[in-house]
Amino acid sequence: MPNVDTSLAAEALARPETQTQIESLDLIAHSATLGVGLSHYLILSAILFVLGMIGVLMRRNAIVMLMSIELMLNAVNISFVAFSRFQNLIDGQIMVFFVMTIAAAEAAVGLAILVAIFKRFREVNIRFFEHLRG
Amino acid sequence: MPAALPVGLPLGGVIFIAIFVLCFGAALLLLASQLGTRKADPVKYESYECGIPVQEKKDTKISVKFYLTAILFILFDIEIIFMYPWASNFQEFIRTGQGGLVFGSMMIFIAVFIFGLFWEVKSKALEWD
Amino acid sequence: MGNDAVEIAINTIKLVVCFLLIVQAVPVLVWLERRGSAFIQNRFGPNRIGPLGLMQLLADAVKFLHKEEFAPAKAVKFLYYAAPVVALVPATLAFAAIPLGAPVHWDQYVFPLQGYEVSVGIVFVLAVSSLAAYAILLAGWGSGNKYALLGALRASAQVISYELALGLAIVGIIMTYGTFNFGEMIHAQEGPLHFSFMGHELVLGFLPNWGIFYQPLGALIFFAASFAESNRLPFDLAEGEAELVAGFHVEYGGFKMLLFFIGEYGHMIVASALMATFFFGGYGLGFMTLAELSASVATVVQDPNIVSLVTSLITFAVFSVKLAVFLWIFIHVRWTLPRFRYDQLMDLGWKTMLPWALFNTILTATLIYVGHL
Amino acid sequence: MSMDSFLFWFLAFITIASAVTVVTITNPIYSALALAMTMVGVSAIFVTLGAYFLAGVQLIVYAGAVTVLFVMVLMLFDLKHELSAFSRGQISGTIKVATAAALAGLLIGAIVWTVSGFERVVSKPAAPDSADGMRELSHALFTKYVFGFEVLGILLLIIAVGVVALARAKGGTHAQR
Repeated sequence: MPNVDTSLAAEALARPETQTQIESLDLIAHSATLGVGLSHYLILSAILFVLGMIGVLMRRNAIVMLMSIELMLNAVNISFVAFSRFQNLIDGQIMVFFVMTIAAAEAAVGLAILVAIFKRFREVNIRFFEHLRG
Repeated sequence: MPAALPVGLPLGGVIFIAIFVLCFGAALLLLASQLGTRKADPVKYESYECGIPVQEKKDTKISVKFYLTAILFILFDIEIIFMYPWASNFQEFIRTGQGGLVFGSMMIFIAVFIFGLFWEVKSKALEWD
Repeated sequence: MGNDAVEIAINTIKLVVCFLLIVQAVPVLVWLERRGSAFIQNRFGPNRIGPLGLMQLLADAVKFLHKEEFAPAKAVKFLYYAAPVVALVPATLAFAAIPLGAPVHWDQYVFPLQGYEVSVGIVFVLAVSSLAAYAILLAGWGSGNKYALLGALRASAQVISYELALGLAIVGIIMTYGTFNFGEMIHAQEGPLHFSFMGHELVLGFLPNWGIFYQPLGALIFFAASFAESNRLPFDLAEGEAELVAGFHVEYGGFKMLLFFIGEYGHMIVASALMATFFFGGYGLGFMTLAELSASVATVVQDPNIVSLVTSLITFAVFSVKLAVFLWIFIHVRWTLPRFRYDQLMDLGWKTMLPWALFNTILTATLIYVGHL
Repeated sequence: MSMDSFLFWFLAFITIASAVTVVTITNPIYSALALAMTMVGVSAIFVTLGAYFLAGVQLIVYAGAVTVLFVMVLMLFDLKHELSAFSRGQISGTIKVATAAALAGLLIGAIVWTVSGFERVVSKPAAPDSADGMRELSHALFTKYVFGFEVLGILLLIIAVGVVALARAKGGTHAQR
């Protein structure tokens, strides 16, 4: 994928069946050398994100919910890196760096709060947190 | 086959050796379990205890320091990782004339780091007694 | 992994050989450790089986294989059995990334004398070794024993604490060489000591151009932290053989225990190899650069393939000697120093080594910055 | 199928399978271990994208630190299998899963519709010579994003202070109520 070899693309174009199917030279270059393009990474990222979302919505253990949030952040990171790679911009990677930092900080604070609650009430099920009003 | 993947990290090799090692270990364990003799004995399957009957309290108290250490590790680890790209390119920065800016920004960062460490020490978060 | 069948095959074999190097080094190290400790403590050590007791290891391995394999009733079976197997992975992956000798040029192929060449080698090794905590935690949890759990928590808290000092001690050396790549780092350490400072070119011909002369403090912190990372005395708080009943692997015996041993000695080997690579020129000969070495080999044999092969074998021998020296230091320290107390251990990691490593970073940065003016 | 696309599919399978495990398994310890596996998979995917340094950071920060913290906390809590791991209510659960599935469908549909056209616009991804990638990353981080970098340093400081304040209370994890 990095050094997109135009000769490969030309080779693919020379074959009659590909000529009709794919019109863009760059697309062929992608599929000829890697077979995996930006959209594959984005779909992977979308699936991971939705899995994380299901985890947050469905699970009742607050720690597992935090883990699911980490999953969602990771999904976003994948798409950042994929865009940074295919757009040839480094900014995406910087953003991933920042997201990782924030995510780690968020996990640290979340777990600190959960440990504090667990020490007091011995419970991490979010149904229970309703009783923590006022 | 064109070498399509960037060659900086041969992922195939890494995955291969990881799986190979896992299989190797598992195979050895399997072999050992086949070769070893077997004798059932109820005492053998008890948990280890220092010569007295096993007691398990439901809630063993574990010092919260362990997890506090882990959290502080995460935070400081990230700060250290921020230094890596800086360190690997510091001489390059100086050569291109941005050395002062980069040096200054990292010194501010390290000052914040030191302040944090100082605060943790002062607040006795790192005391083990 | 390679462009054609030959290359792929050889690279695969290299990977397996890297792993086997670790595995075969363990019995030798165990023998060395037992004989060495006996020597230090004025005892005999294993001396019955084979010459100098060297066959003891084979006998031990056979005995381990014939031990009964069982898990305690309270253990979580899957995690209990997974932990020793997982313990093998980080050390192997890290060791395979460290160059053991100069690359071999054979016809059109280039075979680096390492499992795989990673462009960001240091980050890779750090990343892979940070996974070592999992084997400990799995063992502690999977055993279903409170001592094992406590031991695992102690061990993992210790390992992650010293990872900070370890990671920070490397920053100085990365700054000095401006690279994450082991190959470039070793290349930069060739020849006699020479550097430029504030526009002056300085050459100290009587010293090799090794990292230790640029980063003495970093080397000290790195080496001390790697003792703690590999859970060796004086930092073996995780195990505390006498009073803590072996910590996280209290419930392990037989071959599972041996796998933990391989993992632990693997960490020791990786730490020694890193020490040699960062601070002692890696596979380089010190004063002689690689080009000079292969030139002098070329005066004996003509075939360029053979020249390359002989050169890398020589460099491999040099690296092995350096590795052996550090492994011996590991063993010697174990039988010389008493153990720390847990609070002393944590204090040393957080309040002594971390600030000194920070100081080293600032000092190095300042010197490089001032030196370039 | 070439080696590289095989690697991608293999890694994608590992990542998604372990992510499903995180969400579905009832024992939180296994959940955390599966999360660690997901992190390793994501890091390997970063490698296929040529972001070696980020892959390393992903392993060090996520797999080596954050997930270890999760596992440690779960061990401290000593939570066994949960009786009510999932939220109650057949109808609300169905709605939640259906919403998530609809979102997944929307996202994937949007990606397929827009990116396949977009991909043609992208002329060619640059060869990420790792050293150059590293230099570029470092350059951007310490010039263009230097303010964000400093702010993150201060954020980490604040978090460290806050966490210590939260965990100040004496006693172990099972202190008296």
